[in-house]
Amino acid sequence: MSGGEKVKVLEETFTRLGVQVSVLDRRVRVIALPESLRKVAEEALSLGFDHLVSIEGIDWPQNNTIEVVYHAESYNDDLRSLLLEIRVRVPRDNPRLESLIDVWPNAILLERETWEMLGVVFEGNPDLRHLLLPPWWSEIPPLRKDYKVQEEGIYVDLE
Amino acid sequence: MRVMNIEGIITWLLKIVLSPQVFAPIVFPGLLTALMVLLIIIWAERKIAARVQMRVGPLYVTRRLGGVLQMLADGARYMFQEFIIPDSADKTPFVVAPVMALTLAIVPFAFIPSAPGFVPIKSQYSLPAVLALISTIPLSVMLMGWASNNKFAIQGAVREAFMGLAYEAVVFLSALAMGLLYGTLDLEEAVTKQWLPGLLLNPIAAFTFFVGMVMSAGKLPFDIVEGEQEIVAGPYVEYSGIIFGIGMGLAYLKLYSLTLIYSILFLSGWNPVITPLYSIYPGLAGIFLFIKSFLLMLFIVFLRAVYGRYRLDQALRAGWRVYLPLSLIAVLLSIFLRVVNIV
Amino acid sequence: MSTSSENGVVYSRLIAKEGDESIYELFIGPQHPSSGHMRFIVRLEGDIIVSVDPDIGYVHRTMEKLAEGREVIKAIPLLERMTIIDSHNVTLGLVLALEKLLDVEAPPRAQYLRVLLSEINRISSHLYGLGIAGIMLNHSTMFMWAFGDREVWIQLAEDLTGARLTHTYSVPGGVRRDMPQAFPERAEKAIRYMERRLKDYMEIFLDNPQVRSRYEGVGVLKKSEASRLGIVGPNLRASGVKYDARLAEGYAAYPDLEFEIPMREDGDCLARMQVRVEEIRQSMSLIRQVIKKLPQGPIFAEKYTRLLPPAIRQQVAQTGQVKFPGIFASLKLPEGDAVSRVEMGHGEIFYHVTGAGSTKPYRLRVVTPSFRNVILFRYLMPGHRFMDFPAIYGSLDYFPPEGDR
Amino acid sequence: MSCPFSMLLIGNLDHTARRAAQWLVEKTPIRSLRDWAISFSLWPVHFTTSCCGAEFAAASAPRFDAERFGFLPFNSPRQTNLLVVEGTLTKKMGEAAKIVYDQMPSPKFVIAMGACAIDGGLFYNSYNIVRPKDILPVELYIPGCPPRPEAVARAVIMLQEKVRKGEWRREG
Repeated sequence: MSGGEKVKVLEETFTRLGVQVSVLDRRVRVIALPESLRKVAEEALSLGFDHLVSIEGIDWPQNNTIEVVYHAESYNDDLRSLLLEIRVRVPRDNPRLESLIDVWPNAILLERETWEMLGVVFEGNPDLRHLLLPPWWSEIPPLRKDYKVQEEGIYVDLE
Repeated sequence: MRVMNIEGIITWLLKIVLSPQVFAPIVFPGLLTALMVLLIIIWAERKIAARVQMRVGPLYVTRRLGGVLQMLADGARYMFQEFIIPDSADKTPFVVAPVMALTLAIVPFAFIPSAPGFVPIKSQYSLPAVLALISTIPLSVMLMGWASNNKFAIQGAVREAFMGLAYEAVVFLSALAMGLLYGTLDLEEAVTKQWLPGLLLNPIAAFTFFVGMVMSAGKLPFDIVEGEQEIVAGPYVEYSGIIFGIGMGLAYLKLYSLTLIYSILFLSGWNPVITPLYSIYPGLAGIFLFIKSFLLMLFIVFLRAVYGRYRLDQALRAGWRVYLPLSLIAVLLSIFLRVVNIV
Repeated sequence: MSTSSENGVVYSRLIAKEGDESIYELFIGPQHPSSGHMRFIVRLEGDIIVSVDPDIGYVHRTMEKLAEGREVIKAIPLLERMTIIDSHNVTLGLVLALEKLLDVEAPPRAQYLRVLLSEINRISSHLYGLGIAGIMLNHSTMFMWAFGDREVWIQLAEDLTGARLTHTYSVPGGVRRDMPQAFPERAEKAIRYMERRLKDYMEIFLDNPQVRSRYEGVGVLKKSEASRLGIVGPNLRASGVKYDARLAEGYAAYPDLEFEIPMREDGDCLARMQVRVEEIRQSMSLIRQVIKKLPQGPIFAEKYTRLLPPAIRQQVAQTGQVKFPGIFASLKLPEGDAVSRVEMGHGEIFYHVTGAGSTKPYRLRVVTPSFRNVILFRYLMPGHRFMDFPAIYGSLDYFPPEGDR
Repeated sequence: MSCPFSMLLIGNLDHTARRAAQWLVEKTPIRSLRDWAISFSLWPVHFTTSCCGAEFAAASAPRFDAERFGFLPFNSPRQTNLLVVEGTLTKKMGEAAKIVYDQMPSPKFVIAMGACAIDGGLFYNSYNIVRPKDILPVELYIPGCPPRPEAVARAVIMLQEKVRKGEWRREG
């Protein structure tokens, strides 16, 4: 099955799940809701995306949400050049998501990092503790936009 | 007592100094040459390893002599460095254990003959005595590991105990095989009995004794006791200053006394004795014994540039499954040779 | 508690309960000859490792947060410091993502030069890995030989780009330097020297019976577990999975160069080392092909050289050294995001750049191969002997600054 | 000193011995021997802090062989007298650096290698960075990002001269 048909098969399966699907250059983007996240993940696993590349949190203070982006990848030959992207939006003040450890085992460290950097709590993750930051870290999660870092004062932004 | 004039005192002193009881253990194959060998061998080890590894090794200490005094600089630095006794360590054994280990490594020189008739303590059982003394060194190393009360040191002490079991029996059996072959347990007689070097008479015993020697001195590929990559420095983790210098020199002193025994038992000791030198002063006649053991040490030290490190269980399995039966076969071989009274 | 999922992958086996005397806990700490700049909390039962908890973050230099606070072009030297021994492959991922966002295309000669420097860096990164694996077995000769021969490739990279390790060679739109005249002969000499040396490596290291007994059957990573855990790089290919980002993405000039992916089936430490040595040979043949097939032409995108004043444009064409137009200081990233995957020496690096119309990227996500390999320490080590720990650590070629970002 | 035996052995004997040793070591012949020995046996502890470690390893690799100056990276802090902070010092690693420095026996030196170790370098505005000069008494700074192995060799030679001239910090 060449890349093209594979993408169409992906598209149909996901649209059946009732989530918004769009295809960019070799990237299948799925906009899911926190409730349907597990279903989409299990579907992706059965399709062949058997491991996660990254869990990324993007902080959107304007519309008060944190967007958690999952990238899944597969090593078998037909899905190799494709990348599955699952985007979920969670409220910024109390970001809670379901942990996907039993679907994708290598999510255990990625979830710890996202929790540490953006404060997204993954229920069900056995040990949600600091991974990169020093254990005595007390301030707010650093990758949030309102955690200010000393700016480059050399010259004014050329906006 | 007649009045001692100056010459009498001097000649009396000279007689004492040059007597085998004092000269052998202190000067020739004993302490002074051991320290000199310590300096040269460690420098040679770093230079050989450097030459194999496409680099130069210690050089700028003494530019023209190729950095010979590097070990002197390291030793002097240890001398002047602060000696830390950690609070958690058990004070007295922490300090006494390395000193005890050093004495146990030096005491065997009291039994090692350096020329025919020139032996500090004349006894029929000098071979088992020397081996017994050398086999007590692991006990003091274990005490060092235990006294410094540090997790890595305790791991190192346990490894020393394990390794002790692996090579002790092998070294003893192959040495006693040679004793059986020569019909005597006295090192001096063993040399006189060797019309052919022991290596050719009983090669199996020579091989097992050699491997046991490498294991006991902790040289690569059996560098397991101070496995740097697993347990930082083994029993020597908490030691700093001159006591660590002693600990580091200990392995080389043990290797030196073992190579002396090896060359006596297997390489026919000091045999091509230089008769003119012997008539002047017997002590220095055994220069060939020193040369053979020095060359043997150079070879063992060269192994560092070739091998990595075996795992502890691989070393134990090799010790018990391969070298122990081999040394038993060596004993049988020497019994057979004894019956055929080849010696 | 010990929890395991149904398809046989046990992901957390913290068996030790408090007060359990039989468990001996060792801190292979940040200062330890075999742990590099990270810490392992190793629990031992006798000589058998019960569990390993990698405690990383000792070199966490907050790359993603700093990249958000700086202009885009400054993110390249910043992110290059993650893996300084394989720096071009790191920045190549970022540059490809930026090129997708700014929709600019590097000219063919620049594509080939990118492959050239990527392969030189891959060889020096593999030699670094071989050296570290050697010193982990206290085999100092392997360390010295690997690091000595690595200088050959660092010198080659220095002739090409002017810097030993931090080249910042690729920029959105092309590369900064053209290939000097005497480069092909020097590269050919280096390749012939390295082929001879690789035979010596096999004799003293990989075929040395002592090293073989330490490596064979140790740290076996099964094929299913490797792909389930998302392991990357030679560790993956040594377990029988034929995957390489260069084939999957087909970036730079790789589609029209022939190279095969070395692979092993048994997935133990020896297989990983053999795959690395094989990949050095592949990279050398790639360098030969690039030098043979290097097309003529500009090395910087037309879209930006147009903005240069004609005098400087003439000078760039002659000297082969690119001058940046003024716009580079404030490249505006359009709305939208871009993704890129590049095959580094240690494995596949993943970039996800989100632009929001300002000169600074809104969010720059990078997942490095070592970060994806960290999970291996949790699975591979339990069950082995304590003295296998450095052997497995050395064979995984883990580089902490890259893992911590 | 709990048990009486060690009181006998060490007791006030220790105090007088320490003062005598201090006086003796300060006399010129012994002092110059000590400074010569320390300068030619600078053993850095195996403590790679961050990416400058690659250039530090290249400094003791065959091409820029630092062992010519007696510069032998050793593994335990107890037996070494030089701590080279290679590159960025994060907060977590800063704690470890402080502990390792305290474990080293007294005549000890610190070299800060790389721009990040001097004043944060490329990561000056990161929230996870500590300047080595705030937590360790630094003797020498090596500029460069990463400094070339020749710069590391030059730093070793400068430290050797400094030690031989006796200008290094006198403490302990």
